Amino acid sequence: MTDYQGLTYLDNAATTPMPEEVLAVIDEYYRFNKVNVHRGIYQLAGRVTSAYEAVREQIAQWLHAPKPESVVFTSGTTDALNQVAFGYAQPRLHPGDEIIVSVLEHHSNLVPWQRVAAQTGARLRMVGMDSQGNLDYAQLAELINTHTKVVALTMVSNVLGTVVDVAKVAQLVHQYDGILVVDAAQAAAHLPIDVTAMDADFLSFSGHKMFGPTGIGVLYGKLARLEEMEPVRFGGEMVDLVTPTSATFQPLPIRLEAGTPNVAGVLGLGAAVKYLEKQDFAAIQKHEARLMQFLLTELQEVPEVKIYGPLDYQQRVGVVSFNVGKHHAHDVATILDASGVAVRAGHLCAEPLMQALNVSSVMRASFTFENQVADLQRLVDAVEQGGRILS
Amino acid sequence: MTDYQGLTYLDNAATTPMPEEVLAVIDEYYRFNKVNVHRGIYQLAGRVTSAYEAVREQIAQWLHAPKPESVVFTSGTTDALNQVAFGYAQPRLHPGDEIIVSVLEHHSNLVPWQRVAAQTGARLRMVGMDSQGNLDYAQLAELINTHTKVVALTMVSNVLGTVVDVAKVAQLVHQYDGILVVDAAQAAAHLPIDVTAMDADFLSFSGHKMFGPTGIGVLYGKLARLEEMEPVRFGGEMVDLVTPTSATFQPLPIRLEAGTPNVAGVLGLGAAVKYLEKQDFAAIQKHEARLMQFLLTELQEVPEVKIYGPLDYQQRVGVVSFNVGKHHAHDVATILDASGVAVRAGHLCAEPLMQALNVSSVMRASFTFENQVADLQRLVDAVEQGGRILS
Amino acid sequence: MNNLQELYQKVILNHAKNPVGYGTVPHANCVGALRNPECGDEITVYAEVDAQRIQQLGFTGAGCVISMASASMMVAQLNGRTLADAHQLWENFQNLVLQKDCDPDQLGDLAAFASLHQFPTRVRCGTLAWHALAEGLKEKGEVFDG
Amino acid sequence: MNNLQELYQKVILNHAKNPVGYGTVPHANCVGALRNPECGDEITVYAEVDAQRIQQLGFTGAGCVISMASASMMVAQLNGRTLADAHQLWENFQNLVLQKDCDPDQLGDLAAFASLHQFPTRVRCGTLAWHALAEGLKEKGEVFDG
Ligand SMILES: Cc1ncc(COP(=O)(O)O)c(C=O)c1O
Ligand SMILES: Cc1ncc(COP(=O)(O)O)c(C=O)c1O
Repeated sequence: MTDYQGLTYLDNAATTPMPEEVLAVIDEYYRFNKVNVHRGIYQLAGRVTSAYEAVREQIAQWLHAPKPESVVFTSGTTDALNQVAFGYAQPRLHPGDEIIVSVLEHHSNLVPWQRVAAQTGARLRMVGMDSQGNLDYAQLAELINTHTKVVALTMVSNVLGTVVDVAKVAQLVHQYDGILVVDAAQAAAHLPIDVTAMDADFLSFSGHKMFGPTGIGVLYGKLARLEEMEPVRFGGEMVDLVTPTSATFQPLPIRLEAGTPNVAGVLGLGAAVKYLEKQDFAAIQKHEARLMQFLLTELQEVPEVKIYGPLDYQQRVGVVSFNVGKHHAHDVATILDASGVAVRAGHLCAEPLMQALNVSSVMRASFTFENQVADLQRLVDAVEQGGRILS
Repeated sequence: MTDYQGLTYLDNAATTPMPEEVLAVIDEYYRFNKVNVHRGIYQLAGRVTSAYEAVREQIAQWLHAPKPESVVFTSGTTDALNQVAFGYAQPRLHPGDEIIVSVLEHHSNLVPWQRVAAQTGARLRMVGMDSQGNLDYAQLAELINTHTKVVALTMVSNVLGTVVDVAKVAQLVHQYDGILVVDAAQAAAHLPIDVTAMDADFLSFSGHKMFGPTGIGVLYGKLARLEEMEPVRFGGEMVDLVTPTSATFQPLPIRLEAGTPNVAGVLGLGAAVKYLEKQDFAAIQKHEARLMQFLLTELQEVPEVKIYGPLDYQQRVGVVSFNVGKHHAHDVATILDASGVAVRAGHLCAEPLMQALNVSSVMRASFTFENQVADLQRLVDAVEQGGRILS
Repeated sequence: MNNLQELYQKVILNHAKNPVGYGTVPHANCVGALRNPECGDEITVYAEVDAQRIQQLGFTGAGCVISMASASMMVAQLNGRTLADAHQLWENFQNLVLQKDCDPDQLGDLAAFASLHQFPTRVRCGTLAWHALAEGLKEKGEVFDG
Repeated sequence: MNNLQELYQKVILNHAKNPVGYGTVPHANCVGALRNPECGDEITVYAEVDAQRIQQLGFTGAGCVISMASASMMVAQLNGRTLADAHQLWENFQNLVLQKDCDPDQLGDLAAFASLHQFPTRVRCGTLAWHALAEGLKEKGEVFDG
């Protein structure tokens, strides 16, 4: 696992550390097998291509997707969500259509939809949250109607850690023939994901937030949806017959993967999924719940600390955002860092949520099942000290 | 350097091997410093961000670009060229405008332009080559006129190895107020690139074809051009103020880099550029010329071998495509592979060029300055053997 | 004989050089075309199917030794056979290629492809004509593939 | 005193708590606003410039201790000073932050930021108000930055 050399790393929601075994797979590729995929007649290219495609199958299984062709490799969640916005939604939305996002969204699941709405004349609507920071399902039920074409929601808030019941939303959305786009970036390292059970039309996540490498992510789509999608990038691999004036395209999923893919990234992502698969997920979730309970309890003891989102540890996953009195998050974060604790401070790429919380910035501590109570204890101690220095 | 374990790897135009020192940089990031960039207040995030931005500066210098802001990180050449096509050209082209590409283009520098032409009503024109496989400059001069808005050309053909005099083309294009887009994917590992001297408006290349990692590439653009460009991806990092209904964007280049970047990829790319910079380029070019001369001379000695493109070794860089009699490239390539020599066979993502050469597929041997005459000797021997087996 | 020599043995080279049934079929009612995107080769298979029987079979297109020989052998074996027979042979041939249990006696010349599995990047070439046939039959409502 | 204590020393905390010149300037003719995209904080600097002299200076906005203290000290030092003086102080302060040669005597309270360079991720906070002033002056044709 990445060794932060004494630093207590609690910015896992930004990117997680990476286990040795993932690095080993990347290293092996670069050390012995650095070839391109899909086009080589020589056996080494065939072997690497098989390994690459095996990761696709593995991820399909991990997500409970019916077919490997449902798994498209992207450069990350942002890339994946933009492909859905511009490759799927943009060509089929019209004035009068509606897109719904929530106030919990990361900018990556908001700004593309703003742009698509502006380009197509569709209306972008935003569903709020309840007093606990959970999605306001009642409001969502009111907002959804026959004009609703796309509902795009995060599965786990990267600020509040609240979990959206996407399966429940899917039912509602599908009643009105809309599609559900799930941003699982913050869910992938923490929750089991079953795209079939939740009935999402699209779902995406990033390798680097689930113990994998940077520069790689996944777009899952129902086959029918992916078939309807237009590529947003054109080039090598994804075409079939090209003449000076025309091009036909390959079948899924290659049609959506233009150019040389991030081969090392895909192989590393496969190793990261393997790493997650070999964990005892029930035990992990119990451990994470204990960490969350500890952190919420102890932070509340610190004078002036205000925690955002639910105080019930069972209602949140992996992240706790807070402020200390009127002290600015940047100042506190600097003091935490000087005490050897790394947390994020700022708007966390979720400005509408900051506006709803009526703050300009927060501090965020985020952990994975690799963390221990002692890590959180160091955080709590440092927060206490920070309050003192700044007062 | 990647150790292909006995295989004579001559598919360097698809992807090059990678030196130890590049891998070492990637490993160090994953082993000790795996944090996200740009948003962290803690010092480690600051240090990694500085290293990331230092690569941008380094690449700007390497390319002789006036400012680091001219360097945008992408996931590869294909991504970069698509950004130019859809972010720059598509919003400003109209019916009657003309785009010129050449018959030498890789699909990545052709299919996006086909799509942009179809979307905007612009006309896509294709300039041919002379009998030697060099760009037909006379025809280009005829094709360029006041309607010409974009000329998109490869710097080195990935099939014939011929070099396009992009500086000469730039002058012509700029006379008519068009812009020049250069695909330097095949040039980066072989030729010095000076964007200022050549006066390209945009230029792109891929890390994995120049001793760097997969999943990373560069789009260079003149600042004025990049300013005019619209982002094609929206999300974290690239925005400034986001409200539920609006977003403002960061300055260049961050505005064009949505989402978590391929941090390991960028750091690795920096190491690859360092590796190239420390070479004696004059010596490299001499060595490559000797390899080319040897390969062309020896291949011509093999019965039935037909070489495509110029037979003058000084007129080509890094790649030699050929066929053996009427034997299919796949059959010959299989035999070469069985003899321990890896070459590519097929249309090489350049179908219009195949049509112009009147073949359906070719074999391509491609090398870098890391190769030796002995590698090419093994290839020639294997080709000889292949002809015998198939006759 | 090593794997490579086995793959490029006489019977295969001969079929490729002088393919059986090269050309269109006058009364074809099932036509399937497939491209191998890697080399750009296209093969078209023509079949006249009547009363659940392949009355006449042919193919056109250019390609590598492997794809041409396999197409030629396919035509040689399936001409005049019932669709049921054809389906069985296709399964048998697939089994050979996938190294599963197969009946070499039924395979005729196709048995020469016994080493094809050693060249996984070429399996597509060796089965291209068969998939094209399947495409053609699909239009007639016959499920041949899979 | 360690670096951290130096960064958050009394003079800085006091400026942040009770900033000098907080508020708009009635006859301001140069107004510059800047956002720190990392925390979303925005600072606006108002200056009334006349005869190459900053007649009155003020700022509004919320921010961290570092940005507020730096803005407050800037106002305290530059009020009534010539643009040339202002430019010199800005250079001097930048040199301090970049660990180059600087004249601490001229810096006044700003000298308290001597350890800011140890916190490179906070340099932006410490210079935000100055860049906002530069933005405002730019509109008047004064090149202050760079
Ligand atoms: C000339 C040329 N242009 C573009 C590309 C596309 O590069 P990438 O696949 O890395 O995006 C390639 C290589 O495949 C190439 O050779
Ligand atoms: C909820 C959520 N969605 C989307 C993203 C964007 O992911 P990436 O930056 O890897 O594209 C993030 C992380 O930054 C996130 O937390």
